[in-house]
Amino acid sequence: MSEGYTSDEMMTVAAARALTDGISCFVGIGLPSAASNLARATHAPNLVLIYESGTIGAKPDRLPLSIGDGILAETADAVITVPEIFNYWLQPGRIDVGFLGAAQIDKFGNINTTIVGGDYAHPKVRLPGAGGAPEIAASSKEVIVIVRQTKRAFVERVEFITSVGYGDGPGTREKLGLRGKGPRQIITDLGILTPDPRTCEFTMTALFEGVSRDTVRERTGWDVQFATEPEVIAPPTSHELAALRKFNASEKASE
Amino acid sequence: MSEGYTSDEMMTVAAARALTDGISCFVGIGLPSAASNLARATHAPNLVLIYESGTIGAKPDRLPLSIGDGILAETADAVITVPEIFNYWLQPGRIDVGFLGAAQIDKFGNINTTIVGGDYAHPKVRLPGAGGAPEIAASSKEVIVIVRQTKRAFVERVEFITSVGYGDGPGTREKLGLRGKGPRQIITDLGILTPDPRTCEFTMTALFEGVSRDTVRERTGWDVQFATEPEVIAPPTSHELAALRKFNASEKASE
Amino acid sequence: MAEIVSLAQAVADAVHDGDAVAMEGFTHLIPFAAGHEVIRQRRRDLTLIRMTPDVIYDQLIGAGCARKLIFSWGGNPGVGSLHRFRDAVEHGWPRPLEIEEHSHAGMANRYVAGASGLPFAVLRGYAGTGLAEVTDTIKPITCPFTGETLMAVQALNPDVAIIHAQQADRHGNVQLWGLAGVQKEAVLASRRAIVTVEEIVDELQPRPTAVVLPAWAVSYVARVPNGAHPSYASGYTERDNQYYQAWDPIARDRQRFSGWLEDHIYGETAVHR
Amino acid sequence: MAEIVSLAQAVADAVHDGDAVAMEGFTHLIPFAAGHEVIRQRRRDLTLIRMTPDVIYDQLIGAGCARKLIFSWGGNPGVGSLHRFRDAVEHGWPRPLEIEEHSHAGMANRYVAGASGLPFAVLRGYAGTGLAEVTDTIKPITCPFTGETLMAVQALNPDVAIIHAQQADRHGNVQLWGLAGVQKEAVLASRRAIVTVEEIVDELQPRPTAVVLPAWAVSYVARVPNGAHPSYASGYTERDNQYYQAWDPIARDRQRFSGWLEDHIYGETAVHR
Repeated sequence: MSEGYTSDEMMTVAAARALTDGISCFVGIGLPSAASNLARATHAPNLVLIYESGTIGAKPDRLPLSIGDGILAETADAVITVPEIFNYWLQPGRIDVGFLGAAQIDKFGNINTTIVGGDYAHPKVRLPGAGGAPEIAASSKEVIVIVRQTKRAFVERVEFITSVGYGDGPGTREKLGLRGKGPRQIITDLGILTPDPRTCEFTMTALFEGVSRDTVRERTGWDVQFATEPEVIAPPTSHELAALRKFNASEKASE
Repeated sequence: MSEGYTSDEMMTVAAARALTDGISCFVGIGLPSAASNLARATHAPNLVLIYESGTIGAKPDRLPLSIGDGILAETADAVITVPEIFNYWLQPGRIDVGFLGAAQIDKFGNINTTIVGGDYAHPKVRLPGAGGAPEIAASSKEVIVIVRQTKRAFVERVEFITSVGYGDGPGTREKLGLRGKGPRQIITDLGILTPDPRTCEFTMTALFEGVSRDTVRERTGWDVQFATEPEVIAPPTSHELAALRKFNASEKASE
Repeated sequence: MAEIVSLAQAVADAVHDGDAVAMEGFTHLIPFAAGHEVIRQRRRDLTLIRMTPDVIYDQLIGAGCARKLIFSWGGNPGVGSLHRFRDAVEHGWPRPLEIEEHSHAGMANRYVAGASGLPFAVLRGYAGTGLAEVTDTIKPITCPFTGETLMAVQALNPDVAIIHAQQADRHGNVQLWGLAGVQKEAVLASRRAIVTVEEIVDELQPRPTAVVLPAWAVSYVARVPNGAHPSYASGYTERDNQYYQAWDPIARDRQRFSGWLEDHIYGETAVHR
Repeated sequence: MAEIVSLAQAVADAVHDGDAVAMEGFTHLIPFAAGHEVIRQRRRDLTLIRMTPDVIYDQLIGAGCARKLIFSWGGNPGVGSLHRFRDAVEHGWPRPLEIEEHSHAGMANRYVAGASGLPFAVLRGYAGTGLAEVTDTIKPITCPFTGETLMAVQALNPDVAIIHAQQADRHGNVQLWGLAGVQKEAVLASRRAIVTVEEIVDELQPRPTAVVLPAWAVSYVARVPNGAHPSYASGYTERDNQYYQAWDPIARDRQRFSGWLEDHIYGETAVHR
């Protein structure tokens, strides 16, 4: 990484850039919230943020501390119940982008946030579970995943499918009747993976400045493929960095 | 009828008296609304009025002109949507009394508000239809029907079952899986009919003052039976009459 | 994203011959002005959908706009019959009217299913009634856990929903309050939505009992003050009860009704909005 | 009809060993004080139900109150794992914990079905996930109109729901506002309901976004100011973010956790409300 910004900052900026102005974005907890709020503060002022806690069109001027931060309800266009968020807004396919994190993700973009090691009844590590992710992954028109790239997180096949990406590969989503198109990008702290249009396998199609293929291989649990000429992502602009750091400072201040 | 009040007034007063204080009452359109508001103005100040337009605990100080009169929302404990009224409040059996009118009713308390004459596709007279009645009749803990007694309205079998009373007789409600107990009283301008506990057939168990059995027979389309000693209903008290007339005057004034 | 346009343009753009059209408003906020505009633009072969096809649909049916009616209660509230509706069903005038009939609970749940992107909804309803026999969009369904039989109703997904609300802001976000009926569900179930409003304001102030529809869930917003008349808009207008009573003799008579159409809808002196 | 009582009495009367208990509050209005009272009264063999079993259920599970957990997301929001929950699932301490696991959409719909008096709800969900395989209360269901396969989830009907709200009036009518989560559905789905409130007022003033529960739908109301702490009650209190962070090291260690229980729940210096 070059000087002046961290790889986490680069990841968040890249994720923010992936959001087009004016679209509706269902924001999962964690990194997605930081990235989508950064997008709204920079190039996408009309991005419609939807949180599963029941807010449509939240416009926080600081980073929400949780998906239930009071600032979301106070600034939202509409505040509704949790059943309504899922039934009336997510399920019918009204959401343009579902924005998810992951504990474990595989080469077909399937996400595991349930267990690691052992079996379901006797897990070695019990993760938090599904939350809203399975239906966000199923019903959003498309999905963007943001997750730090490590060998433990990027696995050949997830141990438990909490949220479906492309399942076993081509045709799985159609067979399951999932109406959204599935994950379009996995944005990491090394670059961006996108699904191969033929195999649905996630391929490294963009790298952040200074990231080598060897680093990517070391931090990926499958035999990751690269685009012939991976795009090199421009570093954060000073405007992006300033906006992101302002958010992070406000987060620290209110802790 | 004796002097000083009309048979319609007697009917409304008798219907009001059938409502116990503190219960919840799902109020259909027309006569039920007049009777339940009279009850609230007299002996049942804590009667909870529920209208299908979405008001729980409406406390109008005049007779609402329709089930959507603004005064219902303005005075209600809670204002909710129409789907919620039916799904969260009526369907689970939270309502003590469903209060219905009828165009045609038969000896088993089944109600027709759909068609008269001809067949369904080619009716002689097309009535308004079901509204909320089928589910009020099915899911209220019990039902009270208020309807003027005429040969055309009181028929052996209704031509179309819009709302189920006791169907074909004993056991029908259980077979259909209806969870409410069904109609407990039919209150008319002549007196009160209640279901025979053995046959479920509605029997004249109370008469208003001055009403003869012959009049009842002339105005009933089936071979109506009488209780051995029909109760004679006390005429409206001056308090009841005054309250009812005040309502009716306010209705006229706002027309 | 909502476009703010005239009512005439909204109807011209969004309502086409043959469309399934849901005008909702349960006793309150009934979109009468929009209904009149649909008559004025002489739409034909519509499938009209509405829980309570009261005077507004009597007018549309009498004017010959409708091929089919999907409904649960068709009367003039507090007055009596809908004579144009009856004339169409009983005598096929001005044209035969196919009907698809439900209960309120069934209709409400059909909109809920439509708004939820589901093909059907489940309820405790219709068991033992004639409706279950005459209506194809009602079918039994078995609970996979208890084995109990319940009833399924098919989702409603109209081509266009038309509602009236108190306010929109300049972006087209809509707020309505008071008795909210089934309007949110009707809008979310439909491919397109027209909202007429009493007023366009700079900023919506959150209100008790308010239903908010974000601009991106609405196609067209048109400012039509008193657009619910003779129904009402809580906080803006009062219900015109005399209109409902005066409608009865007009609707009883084909000739008088045709005269009413000429005078109040088509004619040069009619109020265009 | 709601009785206005102390929290201790409400829990003593309404929550019994072996009950299925739903404490709801989605990120806001979490009924922590009531949860602590359940621990203090040493209830056992509870089936705990909650979409987001965060710190409050970590405490109940660690204290040994629960036999089973029905949930959709079990984490300390913004901080990390629930260590007492993990210890129970991974090592059976202080006792084994049976789990029944869903997604948020599934849990929300299970409450909706319960509140609606239906044995199940239908959603587009779970297809292709491991949850559909490991959880018995998820089954496929076929649309009787289109033949499409969807998913059914079994209704939730807890013995008792416990929620926190901003206000009740002296009759026991309850009003809460801001993020309303799934509390109305949880209360209506349950046989009994306890509501703790910030304040008891003479008259409820209607508020934007308010959910109102009439007194006759509630069993017990108890005044417990700051009863959502470390969560918050919009308009009354702020979220105590440090508490959530400080919970992590306490919960990581059985000994420290036992000390916390003694000091903050059982002990004589603990705050009883």
